[in-house]
Amino acid sequence: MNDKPEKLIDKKGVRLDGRKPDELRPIKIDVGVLSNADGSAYIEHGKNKILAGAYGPREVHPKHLALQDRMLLRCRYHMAPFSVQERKSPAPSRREVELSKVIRESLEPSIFMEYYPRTALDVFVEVLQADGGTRCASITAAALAVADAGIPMRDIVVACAAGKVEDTIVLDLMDEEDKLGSADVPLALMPNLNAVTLLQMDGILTVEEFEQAVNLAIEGCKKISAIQKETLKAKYVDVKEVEE
Amino acid sequence: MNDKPEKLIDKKGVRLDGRKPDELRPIKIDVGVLSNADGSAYIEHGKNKILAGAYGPREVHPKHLALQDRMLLRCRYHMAPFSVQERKSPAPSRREVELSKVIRESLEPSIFMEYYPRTALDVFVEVLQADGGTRCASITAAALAVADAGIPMRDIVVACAAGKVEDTIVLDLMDEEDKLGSADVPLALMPNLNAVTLLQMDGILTVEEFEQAVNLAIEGCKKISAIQKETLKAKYVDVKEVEE
Amino acid sequence: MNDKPEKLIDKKGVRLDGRKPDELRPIKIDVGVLSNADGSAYIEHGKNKILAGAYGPREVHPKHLALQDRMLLRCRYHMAPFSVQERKSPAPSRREVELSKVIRESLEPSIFMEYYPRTALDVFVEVLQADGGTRCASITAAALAVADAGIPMRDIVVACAAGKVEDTIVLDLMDEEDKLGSADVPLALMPNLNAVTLLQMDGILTVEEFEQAVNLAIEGCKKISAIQKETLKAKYVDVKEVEE
Amino acid sequence: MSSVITRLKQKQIAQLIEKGKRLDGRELTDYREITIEQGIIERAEGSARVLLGKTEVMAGTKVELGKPFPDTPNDGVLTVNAELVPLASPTFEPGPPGENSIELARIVDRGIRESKAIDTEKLCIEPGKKVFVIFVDVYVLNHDGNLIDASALAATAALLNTKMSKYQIEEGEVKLTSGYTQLPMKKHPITVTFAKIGNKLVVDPWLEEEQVMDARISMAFDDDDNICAIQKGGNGYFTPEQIQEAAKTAKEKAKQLRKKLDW
Amino acid sequence: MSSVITRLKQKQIAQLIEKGKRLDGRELTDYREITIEQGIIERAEGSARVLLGKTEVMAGTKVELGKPFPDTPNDGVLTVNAELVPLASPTFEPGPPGENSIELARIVDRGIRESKAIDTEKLCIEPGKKVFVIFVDVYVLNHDGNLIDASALAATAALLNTKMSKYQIEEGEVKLTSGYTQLPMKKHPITVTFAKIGNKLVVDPWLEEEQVMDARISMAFDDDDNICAIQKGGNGYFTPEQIQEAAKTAKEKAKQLRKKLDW
Amino acid sequence: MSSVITRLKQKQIAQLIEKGKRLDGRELTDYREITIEQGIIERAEGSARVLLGKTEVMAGTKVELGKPFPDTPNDGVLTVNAELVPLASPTFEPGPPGENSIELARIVDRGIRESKAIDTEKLCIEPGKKVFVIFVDVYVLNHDGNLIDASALAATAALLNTKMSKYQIEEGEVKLTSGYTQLPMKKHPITVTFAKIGNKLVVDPWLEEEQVMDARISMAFDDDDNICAIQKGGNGYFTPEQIQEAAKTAKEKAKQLRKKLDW
Repeated sequence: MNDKPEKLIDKKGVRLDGRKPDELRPIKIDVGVLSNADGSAYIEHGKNKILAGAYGPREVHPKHLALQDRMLLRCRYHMAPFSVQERKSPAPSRREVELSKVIRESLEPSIFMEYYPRTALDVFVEVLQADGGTRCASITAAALAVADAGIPMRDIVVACAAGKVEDTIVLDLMDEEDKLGSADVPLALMPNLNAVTLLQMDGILTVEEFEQAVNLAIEGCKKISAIQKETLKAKYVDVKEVEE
Repeated sequence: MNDKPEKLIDKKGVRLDGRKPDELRPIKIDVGVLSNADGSAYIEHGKNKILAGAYGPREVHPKHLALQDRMLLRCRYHMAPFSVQERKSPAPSRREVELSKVIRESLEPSIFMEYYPRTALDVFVEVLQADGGTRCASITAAALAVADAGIPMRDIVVACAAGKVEDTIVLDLMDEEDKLGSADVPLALMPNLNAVTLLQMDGILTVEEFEQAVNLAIEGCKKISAIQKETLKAKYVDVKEVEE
Repeated sequence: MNDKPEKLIDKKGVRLDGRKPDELRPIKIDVGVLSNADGSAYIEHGKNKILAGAYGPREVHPKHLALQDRMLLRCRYHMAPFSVQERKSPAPSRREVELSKVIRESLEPSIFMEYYPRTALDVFVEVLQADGGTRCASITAAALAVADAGIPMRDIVVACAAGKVEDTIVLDLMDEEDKLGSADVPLALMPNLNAVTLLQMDGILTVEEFEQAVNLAIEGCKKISAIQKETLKAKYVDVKEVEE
Repeated sequence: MSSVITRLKQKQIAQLIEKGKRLDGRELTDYREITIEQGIIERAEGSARVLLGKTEVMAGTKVELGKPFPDTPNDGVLTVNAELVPLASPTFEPGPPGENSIELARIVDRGIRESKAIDTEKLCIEPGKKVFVIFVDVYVLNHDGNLIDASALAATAALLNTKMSKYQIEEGEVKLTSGYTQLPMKKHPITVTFAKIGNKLVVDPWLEEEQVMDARISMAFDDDDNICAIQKGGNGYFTPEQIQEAAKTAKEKAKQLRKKLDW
Repeated sequence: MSSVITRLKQKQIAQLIEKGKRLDGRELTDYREITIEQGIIERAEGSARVLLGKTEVMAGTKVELGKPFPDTPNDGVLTVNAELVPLASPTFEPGPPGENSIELARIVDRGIRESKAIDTEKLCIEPGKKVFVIFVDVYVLNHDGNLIDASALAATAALLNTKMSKYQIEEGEVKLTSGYTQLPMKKHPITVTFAKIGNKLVVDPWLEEEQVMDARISMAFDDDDNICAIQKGGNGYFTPEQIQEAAKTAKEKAKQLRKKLDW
Repeated sequence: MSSVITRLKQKQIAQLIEKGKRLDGRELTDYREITIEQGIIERAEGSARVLLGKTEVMAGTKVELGKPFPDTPNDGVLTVNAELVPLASPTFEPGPPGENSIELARIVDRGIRESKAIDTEKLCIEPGKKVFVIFVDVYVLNHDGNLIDASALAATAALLNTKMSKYQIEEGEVKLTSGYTQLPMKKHPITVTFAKIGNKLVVDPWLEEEQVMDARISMAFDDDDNICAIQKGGNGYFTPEQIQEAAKTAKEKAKQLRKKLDW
């Protein structure tokens, strides 16, 4: 039903939604949005609307899954049936299974897993509306949910993609750029440690373009990280003020 | 393939199968019909042919499902593939899952669950042939199967539906009345305690009509309860006579 | 796409692939072909290419499946999606479930199950390419995998089919004979004990023809048993020589 | 919760309710604060978010082309699904739908279907061959009790907010064209749930009340004050008098709730 | 059962059988009492209930329109399914079919299919496109041993009792019309099962015998005394002589059993 | 493995690697010995077996007729599946695909798809209606580490070996005729995987290295030295410098590996 746009980026380097190549989409983050979850966060990143909740440390069921020397991290990335153009069956797709794995592996390096042996930390991500870059926005929100649950962390993971659209390396691809562009490089970062915890890529890039994309994605991550930290600070300052 | 009848009930209040509005279909009940089950019952209610079996109190598998202070009641309502017009897949449908739940909840108030902590009571219902009102006939049979298993009970639950057909509130809807009528109100009762343990409704009724339907269904339950009790008495008298 | 051949066997008793009625297809067996499995074997029997691996005795998961007085034998017969003309879904078919059961039951009489109580022996069979007679070739390989794992055995089970093609009782049916012939009698044998541990049949045979087929299949088993034993001997002699 | 605390709390809650009071200060027939937002998911054909106190439920609709059922060749198809999303409660687990989410979906479905809320005949494109299929997905995001009423309300609100593509038939093929029409709605079903605690009925039980209740009963009403669906749940029972009392109260509550919907 | 009691019982049963006797008084080649009722489920196109001692099996058939398999475009389709219904035995559990019910269904299927019991060519409506599909559902209601023979007998009896709608082809569409014809049957397969206990074979093992048997063997025969299907089961073995003995006995038993069918 | 031994071994392996050495004698950027056999499964349209040291992976292709996806009506369809067959490792269990086999299949799939290895337009028979569907089934037979590279290599080798039936269109129906053509391949993607152990990267980790690695990264290259797919895995991280180092090394390694393919 969508007609293919003629150009994803014009001569002046302006993209379909008016952004410059190194510009992020609008981002809005909230933490502590759910009353039952131990920690939670909500993110709007472009048209993505994503909710993340964390439960833990808590008992592991079934028990034989418990790890003797560390916490068990479990993660589920899931899309609401109404989050995409064509209704998505609620049963987990192969894509959702893979993304659940890479999101878990992007968070795990940041968490002091050894502090809570024999317990589980469950992170649930629900994509309520999907635009390009759901996995990155999910990681950004999930890391905040874990922080909001009071789990000790080395750093707060943040994620952003870069990619290639026509001949330009651009930051933070939206849906049409993701689908019609020539490469997408989602990346998650522990910004204080300069450590990449998620890296995927599909499309076609030279090694040099890839290097540029990685650097641009890291820059994007750092900008989003600032928003993450403001959000957390605002919440805990609010709480402190309320407590005083 | 079935042609819709012109009228479900004629001017004299006679229904398609010749019954009066407040008349039950023919009912035949047997108890103790299976050699392996701890308790069992067979009911023919109209064209419904339903077998119920109870196993318990018995060990719970898997063990973590066991309840520390009471028996675990499990219930499965299941239709044979050949019980209906079009072959039903043997995998449980969403309808069967829901009915299993409401049947379990209709029986549970009648059973002294606290007498057998850490055990399970499994009630299995197999619909061999389906007419209107399978859930009610299933409850009537299942309660007898539990009684036949020697499980202590407050009362023997019994069930019957009332509903609305054209402009009349009628008792015990058969298949065509269920499908073409305007409302169906299945109800289960502990008759000695005057307590309703199942109540569902679909269709359109005013509050007043609904009140009439509930009262009619309760009357129907009481009549069926008498048949239940005769059947039980007959069996145990027979046994006693044989023993003497 | 395959055209039906005019005759499966000619006047001189020569079969489609040039064999005589009582002749086996070419057979090639290897043992110890996998580095991870405790025991393994590979068989080419006609165009069948089958790999078998055994793990055990090992811990049973989940634990409640363990048997107090004997080993638990588990067996999975599975076909690779590319092993047959039309791609086979990797999910186990009803046929594969049945064959897993009868293969397990054909091996179990030969194994001293009581030597390793509370443990499991897992036998996995993967059909990489299927010709007629996969179940028999699978058993021949699986028995060797169990022997290669060092599990004590009464005898090494071997399997072969006989059947009827046009009017002749023949040994070891290949694919086309299996599909177009009139009967197939797969049989597994403990040759030293003269004990039949698998017997199935489909098609049409008189009792007398069936007797002939059984005897012919037993003869086939004995010939294959000799190949099995040579293979084992060769491997262990090799090992011995290497060790010296 | 340990059964000792449960019993203490049950006693406390029941004693309060016996006096006509509730732990959170409500009257027995009061709902918690209700917020309804419609149209929040642009990708969905219709959507709504309902807050019932801290209980949060989202419903989204999708409209697709499909086949009618053989016995209703002139009617569009309604499919309701409910997910008890695991972030909504520590007791929800990921995995295929269990009996609670199936029951929830079927209760919501019955309210819509039996009230004839949707004018399904207007969803027919070609009798027996092509109709619009309406998917309603109920998504429970935070569970603080009374999921049934919140879900039913979110579903009705999302349907009221649903747009369908216009279409043309060209050479026997259905082509979606630009522009939208509103989903044709005839009724606005509202479901009202009671918990039985001790011998009293309370409207809109929150989680603490659900944990101690004997049984619950839910009643759906259409715009003409007719009952169109009922579901009793839980391991307890109701007296016939309590059922009649519930029906009368629910009729009034449904009218009040319906006013909160925009259409 | 604990393994001590199992072994004691095995010894006792085996000692009796060694002397040609059985715990329930039967001869080694006797069946238990057999009752066959046909046509008991009016909703099904065909049905039968078989009692073999206390073992009770019901079979029902449904006839539907469907597509033939690509390699047999002129033949109707047979589908056999078996359910080990959980009320039939404390060892049966609800859930998807396990290896025992799958094996049971496939044994029953092979007996019917290999004997060419159904004249499948007469089930063809339009070659390659439209045929009748026959579903046979075997429903085990009480398990007291030898489910195979009871199930195979119930299936054959239900098929003999099966009626199919008459039809007309109007403008390329199949229309079912009023009236029925009998399912065209060419053969009446009968399956006979032996348990091996000690070194003896016994016909129609009941549950207590199955619990101590080494192995079982089942043989299906057609009306012309041909074997059409065999299945060995269990963790033991048979000698070639025992197999031949079984075949000869089964041939006679099958003839006797077939007489109990009405057609 | 107990965590004490793991830690000892990790230390030993990491210490060696720190000095640029590996337990099995390889350089940090060496692959193990590679054997590729193509065309070993005659029943499959294409097949290959890859040995990477003791790691053994088979890939088989099947070509079937099917429908294109609605958004790519002119392209054939590629479907990649991976099975971690339980005989390949004591840690693999039978059952539906888990996250590891799904991830493996999707990595292999992306390498082929993103490099545009197959000329999918040539697989179109009738736009929007009929295309060839290529199934690639990766079958892991022995797991001694680095399943990703072995699987990707086996898949590319099997595709190179794949033949498709010739066909004619007669009266609107596709008829397969005798004779075959080669699957049209434009590129030959190769995937190179690194493990990070301590602060070093090693190419082609074997099982002992995988058990102690912090993280892995896999990069697929096309014939023009472009990266076409990347996947980081494992519970550790990489520095941006390590990622750039990996990309440069992988580019060279991919070139070397590609030479081992026959086409």
